[in-house]
Amino acid sequence: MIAVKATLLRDLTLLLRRRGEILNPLVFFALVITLFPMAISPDPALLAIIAPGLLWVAALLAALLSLDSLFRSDYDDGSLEQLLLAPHSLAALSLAKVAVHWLLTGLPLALIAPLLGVMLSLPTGSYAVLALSLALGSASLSLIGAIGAALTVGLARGGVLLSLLVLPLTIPVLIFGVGAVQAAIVGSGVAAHLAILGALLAASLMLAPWAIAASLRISING
Amino acid sequence: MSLHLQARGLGCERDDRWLFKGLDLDIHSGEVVRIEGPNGCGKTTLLKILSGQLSDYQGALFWNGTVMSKARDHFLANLLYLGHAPGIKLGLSPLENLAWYQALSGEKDDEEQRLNALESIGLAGFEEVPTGQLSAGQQRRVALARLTLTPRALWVLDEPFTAIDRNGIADLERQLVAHAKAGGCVLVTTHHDLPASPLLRQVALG
Amino acid sequence: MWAFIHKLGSPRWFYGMSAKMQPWFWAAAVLLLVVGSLWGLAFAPADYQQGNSFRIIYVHVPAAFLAQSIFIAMAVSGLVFMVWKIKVADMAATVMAPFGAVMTFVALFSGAVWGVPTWGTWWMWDARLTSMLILLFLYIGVIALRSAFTRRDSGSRAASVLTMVGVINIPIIKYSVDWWYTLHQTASFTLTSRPTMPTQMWLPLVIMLLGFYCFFIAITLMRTRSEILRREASKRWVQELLTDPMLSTATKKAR
Amino acid sequence: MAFTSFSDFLAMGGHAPYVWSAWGVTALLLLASAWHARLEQRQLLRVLRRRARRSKGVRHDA
Repeated sequence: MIAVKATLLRDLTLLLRRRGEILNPLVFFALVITLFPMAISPDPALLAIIAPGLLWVAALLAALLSLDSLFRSDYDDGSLEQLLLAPHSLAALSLAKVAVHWLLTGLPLALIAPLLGVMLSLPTGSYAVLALSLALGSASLSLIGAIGAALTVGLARGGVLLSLLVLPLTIPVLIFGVGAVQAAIVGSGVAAHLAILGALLAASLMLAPWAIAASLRISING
Repeated sequence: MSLHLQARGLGCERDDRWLFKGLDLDIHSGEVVRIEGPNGCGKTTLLKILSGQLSDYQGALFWNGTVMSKARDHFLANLLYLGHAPGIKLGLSPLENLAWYQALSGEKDDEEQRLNALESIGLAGFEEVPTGQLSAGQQRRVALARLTLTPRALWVLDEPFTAIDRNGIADLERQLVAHAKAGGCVLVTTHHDLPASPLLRQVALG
Repeated sequence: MWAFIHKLGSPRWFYGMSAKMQPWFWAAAVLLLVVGSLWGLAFAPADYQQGNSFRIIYVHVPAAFLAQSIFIAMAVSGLVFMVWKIKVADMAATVMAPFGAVMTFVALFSGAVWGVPTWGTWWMWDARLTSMLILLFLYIGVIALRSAFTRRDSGSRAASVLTMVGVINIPIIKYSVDWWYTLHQTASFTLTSRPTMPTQMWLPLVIMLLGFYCFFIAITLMRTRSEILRREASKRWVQELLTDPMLSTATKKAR
Repeated sequence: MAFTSFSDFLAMGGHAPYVWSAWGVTALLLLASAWHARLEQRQLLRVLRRRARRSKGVRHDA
């Protein structure tokens, strides 16, 4: 437990010292959202219809962008070997790393999403659900994405491959996340969607750490 | 406590090429075992297998007479591995790096010990400087401070002398021998010749 | 039981056994596919709603079934490989993946073509077609991951983990896509859901299904044999097989 | 028999392009897969046999 806490603290400290890396996904998120009205139409009525989907897809891509670096620096400087040789559960230790990724990527994305929602004229009443669904969903994304990051960490050009591996697996989260926001707009069935998002998160929490640990052991083999 | 790491018929095949085959190895308490051989003969791979990182090898490993897969927890609790890459975070200070290692090895959080370890390796005065600003040799020393920080019986060291100056090398050599004398065992690869000692044993690979 | 598993896992034993079984599966596949095709194309009655375009069902459904089954078979092979370190299982998984991707493509293509007379468009975000498209991406991911590793063994193990993660996800993806489709349903009916099918219609479908499965087994056996030779080329039994002309023809014919 | 004549069969009640293209692509890909598997096996055997003969020859010379 001490080791898990120390890993959590270490990664938080490291990332907080390099603020740029935390800001990049957020700026990317805002930038992508800015592109859509220019590419489609500035018409608020049209934007309001597609806003939930746009926000979710852009957030998904922003979270994915930062996944590649999740284990990369540990792999490069040899810390990953030490993590593997620690007399603790590797699943728990990698869960700590994923938690840091969510805290500094998924959660901030969820928090600024309502702001970008205003710019896309997202109907009122759905803002809280947007933030909540993104917070829940991005945690699952971090967990599933970490499997892909662990599988590709030993590869020289893992970035694009990582997206190819992870994006299909995130479709259920996307469907129910967008569904929750749309349900909030219509005004019905929000709880059911959030419950399913929670169930997906619980399932990922149970299974993903083992897959991440197994993948890291494979990647360290070179 | 007497320790015994045993390898029987160890072989490693990398994509249809045998790095080594049929290797028998015994490492006991009170020994410094140096693995030597030309570049690319599989020294690092052997150390990774012996430290339990790689699983795709032939043959069997025993720890104190028990098959490695059953003794893994006890083995890891006695192991200190230093790889090619030092495992040091450049964004953290030496003190913070050691704090993580202390927690990772399940030791009590003790700043006094960390300061002592850094001082003994010659890094007094650099405790709070970001490791990225230190020289390569100093960064390597941060990693080597773990030898004093965490008391572990079995040391597996891959090229520990890299980037270390002459004084540092002499100190480290003394430290290895002292560790073996105190009942620990050291497994080391290096291109640097270790001074003759009754405790030192050389194993040629390839 | 253990002896059997390890016997099955020995590449040499598998090489001999598959040589014996392979011709039967090829024969069965050809027979079933020819009978099923003739029956389905020429003798089965036309659908009262879709007319003759419904005959696409005889290639679309078997391909879709096979596409999903192959992914499950790959996951099972991956599990066997990871748990018991049986290399033949991984060799089989390696050769299954491209064929699975081809079957997924066949299901997608036939579904898209079927869509023209049925919905009047080449592509409809129908639940089945969407799931198939995602499955195709999963197949491509597994193939790409395996080939991205320079060490074959690491590639095998990484692909096994990814396949297992994928197979856990497939039902979830399928369920969520079905749910999403009912929410946004735009087409009046899905391609293959119909209340009752007369025997004359579904019997050829069963025959085609069996034929596709036999074809899959036959081609997997054949390509696994090649994969065994490729990976075990330096082993003594392969060398003996290759250099002894009597033995190599004998194994080819008699076994 | 669902059709009265062969040309009727080919026309597929006006759905000929769809039925025949779907079936055609399926048949083509199945045949291509089988052909590829066979070609792969033959080429591999040829290459491996040649290599085996060569290594045997070398051993005899030496």
